[in-house]
Amino acid sequence: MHEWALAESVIVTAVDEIKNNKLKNISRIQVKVGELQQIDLGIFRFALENVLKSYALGMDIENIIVETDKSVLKCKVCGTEWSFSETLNRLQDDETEAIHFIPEVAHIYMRCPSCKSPDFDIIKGRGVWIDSIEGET
Amino acid sequence: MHEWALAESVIVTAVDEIKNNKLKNISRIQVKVGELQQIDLGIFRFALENVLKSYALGMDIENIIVETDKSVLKCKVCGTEWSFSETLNRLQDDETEAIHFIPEVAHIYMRCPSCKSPDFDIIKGRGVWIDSIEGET
Amino acid sequence: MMDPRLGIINKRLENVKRIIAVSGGKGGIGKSSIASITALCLSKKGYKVGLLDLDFSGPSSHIILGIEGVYPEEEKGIIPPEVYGIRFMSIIYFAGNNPSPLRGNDVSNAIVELLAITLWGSLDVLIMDMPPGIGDAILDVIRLIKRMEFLIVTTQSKVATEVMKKEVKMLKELGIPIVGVLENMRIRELSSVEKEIEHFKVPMLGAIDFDTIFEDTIGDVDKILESGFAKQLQKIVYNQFT
Amino acid sequence: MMDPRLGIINKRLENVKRIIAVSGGKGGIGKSSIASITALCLSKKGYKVGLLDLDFSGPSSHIILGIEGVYPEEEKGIIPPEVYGIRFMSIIYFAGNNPSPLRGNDVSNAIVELLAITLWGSLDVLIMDMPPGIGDAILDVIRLIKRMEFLIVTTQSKVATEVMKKEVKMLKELGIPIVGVLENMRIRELSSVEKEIEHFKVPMLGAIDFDTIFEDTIGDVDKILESGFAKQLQKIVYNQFT
Ligand SMILES: Nc1ncnc2c1ncn2[C@@H]1O[C@H](COP(=O)(O)OP(=O)(O)O)[C@@H](O)[C@H]1O
Ligand SMILES: Nc1ncnc2c1ncn2[C@@H]1O[C@H](COP(=O)(O)OP(=O)(O)O)[C@@H](O)[C@H]1O
Ligand SMILES: [Mg+2]
Ligand SMILES: [Mg+2]
Ligand SMILES: [Mg+2]
Ligand SMILES: [Mg+2]
Ligand code: NI
Ligand code: NI
Ligand SMILES: [Zn+2]
Ligand SMILES: [Zn+2]
Repeated sequence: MHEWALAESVIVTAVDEIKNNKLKNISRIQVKVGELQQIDLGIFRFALENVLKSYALGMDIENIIVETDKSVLKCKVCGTEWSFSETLNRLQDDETEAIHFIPEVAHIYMRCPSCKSPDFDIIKGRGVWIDSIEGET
Repeated sequence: MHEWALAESVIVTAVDEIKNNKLKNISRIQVKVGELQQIDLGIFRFALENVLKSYALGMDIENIIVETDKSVLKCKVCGTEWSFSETLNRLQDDETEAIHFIPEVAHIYMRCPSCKSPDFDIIKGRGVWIDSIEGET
Repeated sequence: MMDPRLGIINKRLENVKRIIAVSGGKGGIGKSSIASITALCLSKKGYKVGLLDLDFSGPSSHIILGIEGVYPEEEKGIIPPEVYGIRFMSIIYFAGNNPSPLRGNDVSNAIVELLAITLWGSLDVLIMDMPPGIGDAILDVIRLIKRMEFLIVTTQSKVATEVMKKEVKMLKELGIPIVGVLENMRIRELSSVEKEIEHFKVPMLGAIDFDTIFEDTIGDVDKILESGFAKQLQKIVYNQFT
Repeated sequence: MMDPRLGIINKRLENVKRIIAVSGGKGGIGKSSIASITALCLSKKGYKVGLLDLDFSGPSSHIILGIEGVYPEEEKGIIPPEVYGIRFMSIIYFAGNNPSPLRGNDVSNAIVELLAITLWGSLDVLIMDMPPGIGDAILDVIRLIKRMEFLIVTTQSKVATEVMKKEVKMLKELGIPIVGVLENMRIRELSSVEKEIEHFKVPMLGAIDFDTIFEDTIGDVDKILESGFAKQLQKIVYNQFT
């Protein structure tokens, strides 16, 4: 349910966009949801819808496009690339739960599948990002 | 003259490429030299040529392409982008000299031209990078 | 690409009256002891206090206060558990007792995430226990949090003083408010700290003596409050908050 | 895109017999004191020694050894100046006494640059004075330098011990050689450090007492060598190097 906090951040960013760019409205928001954070898309959409109302953004929920983004992790030691879903089955429930809150703790619970290093970059698919916001002036 | 050390690193990387990929030879190396580090291109080329010989790489210096890369610095506080050359005239000689050795000390001597923050990313044009190495198998 | 978390951080902190980072550049000067026991003293006095441990490599506030077995609640965000009246947030809820090999970029991302999802509610003061150094953590709280204030800790040691002066110099240049400088672990009466910071025009908050029994009180709040350390700190803190 | 510097680092160190990082996770436990005075003791004994200060936020080795007014020579790389027989390299040559607000990624890049351009020549041992934490600096020396060894410093303090154990756990997991654990600032005979690290099967190198006059010797090599600190450290160091 902390998906709510992230949904709220998306809407607040849209509200700020209107203010900062003197827009009439926001017509479309493209949101990327990274695989690593394991966002519950149902809850996230539900939250987006409700927060949207409470901020009176006058925007249809249908115009918020939410897409999931596969993760790419890349080892800084040996260069191997892999994705969260490939190694998910090696994780305990409380470990995936911790990654759900703070994706960076992946460095605590995950290792490079080739060389076992915890020193990898999260190249892609970390958490919630806004790909684009479109509005009318 | 510490350009020599950087030139050597380029040639050693090429030698490693041959070994790691079992190449017959290296036909072409594209090197990018970032504006921030203020590499002396004359010395750098001279060093490349000499190091090339001493490593008996059997490669013509003409096939090492060296291009300079304009720098892009971007403020993490206000988002302003600028380049090293734009603000160069505000620096003392010993400051540019220090940046020549360790480009990161730019954060000590340079500030965002808009908000004066030292908290900026060096997006592009930092130091010596290899853009591509081509070889024959 | 936009990071939606950045825009919500100051909203999350809008009902927090003061936000004070306990910092000092150097490690091992007593930042965590001072941050956590300041929170404790203020809570005892009836203030609504939050404590955020931002030292992900060496989280210490929970060790000092003996906090164990609590966990945040997940609601429309995460709600820090209240311990001794302190709303306490730390990476340990997610990292446990494991080593956290995080690079600066990960530290930065994790700090942004924590600030974006933690629901502090209304607080009189939020104390942040900072890691050593002037790296990602300090640069991020400066860039992300309006109304950020710094309480600077140092010891008499030449090494600590030099590092502290660099941090003060940076904060002054950036116009960030400094509550003052607190000298810790004083062994000698004659201290050079006050003289060293004179030209910065930053208030000297006082000094805490080196307390040979302090270490034995760690982890036990009742014992801590009886220590010379806590008694001296309490005086300094109450001076600032009344 | 390839970083040509990565491939040359081990070549730059090929004539260095041992490379030892003085680390410990926690700040203020005496890493810099131990690193710099270990270098001093070994140099006095006739070993060829290098000292590399990798704590860019709070460089301290030069303060402890009183190194001032020297600068590296630029040749086919940079050659560290020799002070007290120690080849000494530090960010201070380039940063001066200014605050260094570097994020982790910058720290990482600067470390790679220093390692790629510094010509150490032949050395019996290169000592690295590490920053606190298990962030960019430690992850980089581990990934970049073959033959890296760690000397782990801690104090009896609960806070320091907990952080130290995390670092040891990580190094053991990665199979990085640990020279041993050195307890510093011992106040009580009865110490729990040895017991705390028992199950890691890491050698206990010894203990250095809390030395109330050590601070006054800082910056003056002759005085340092007369201190109780240096005498105890010297014994431990010579044990390791003969
Ligand atoms: N005034 C004091 N007297 C004695 N010991 C102290 C004092 N202040 C802190 N300490 C001890 O110093 C060590 C470092 O303190 P800590 O608060 O963890 O510092 P930091 O957060 O700056 O790294 C701990 O072992 C702590 O018990
Ligand atoms: N054995 C000791 N006795 C007394 N003071 C010490 C001892 N070892 C270190 N110190 C002091 O502790 C402080 C921190 O030491 P330092 O070497 O800078 O630690 P670090 O590099 O781990 O941060 C310095 O003021 C130093 O003088
Ligand atoms: Mg990473
Ligand atoms: Mg940067
Ligand atoms: Mg601390
Ligand atoms: Mg140090
Ligand atoms: Ni959730
Ligand atoms: Ni040069
Ligand atoms: Zn790997
Ligand atoms: Zn700016």
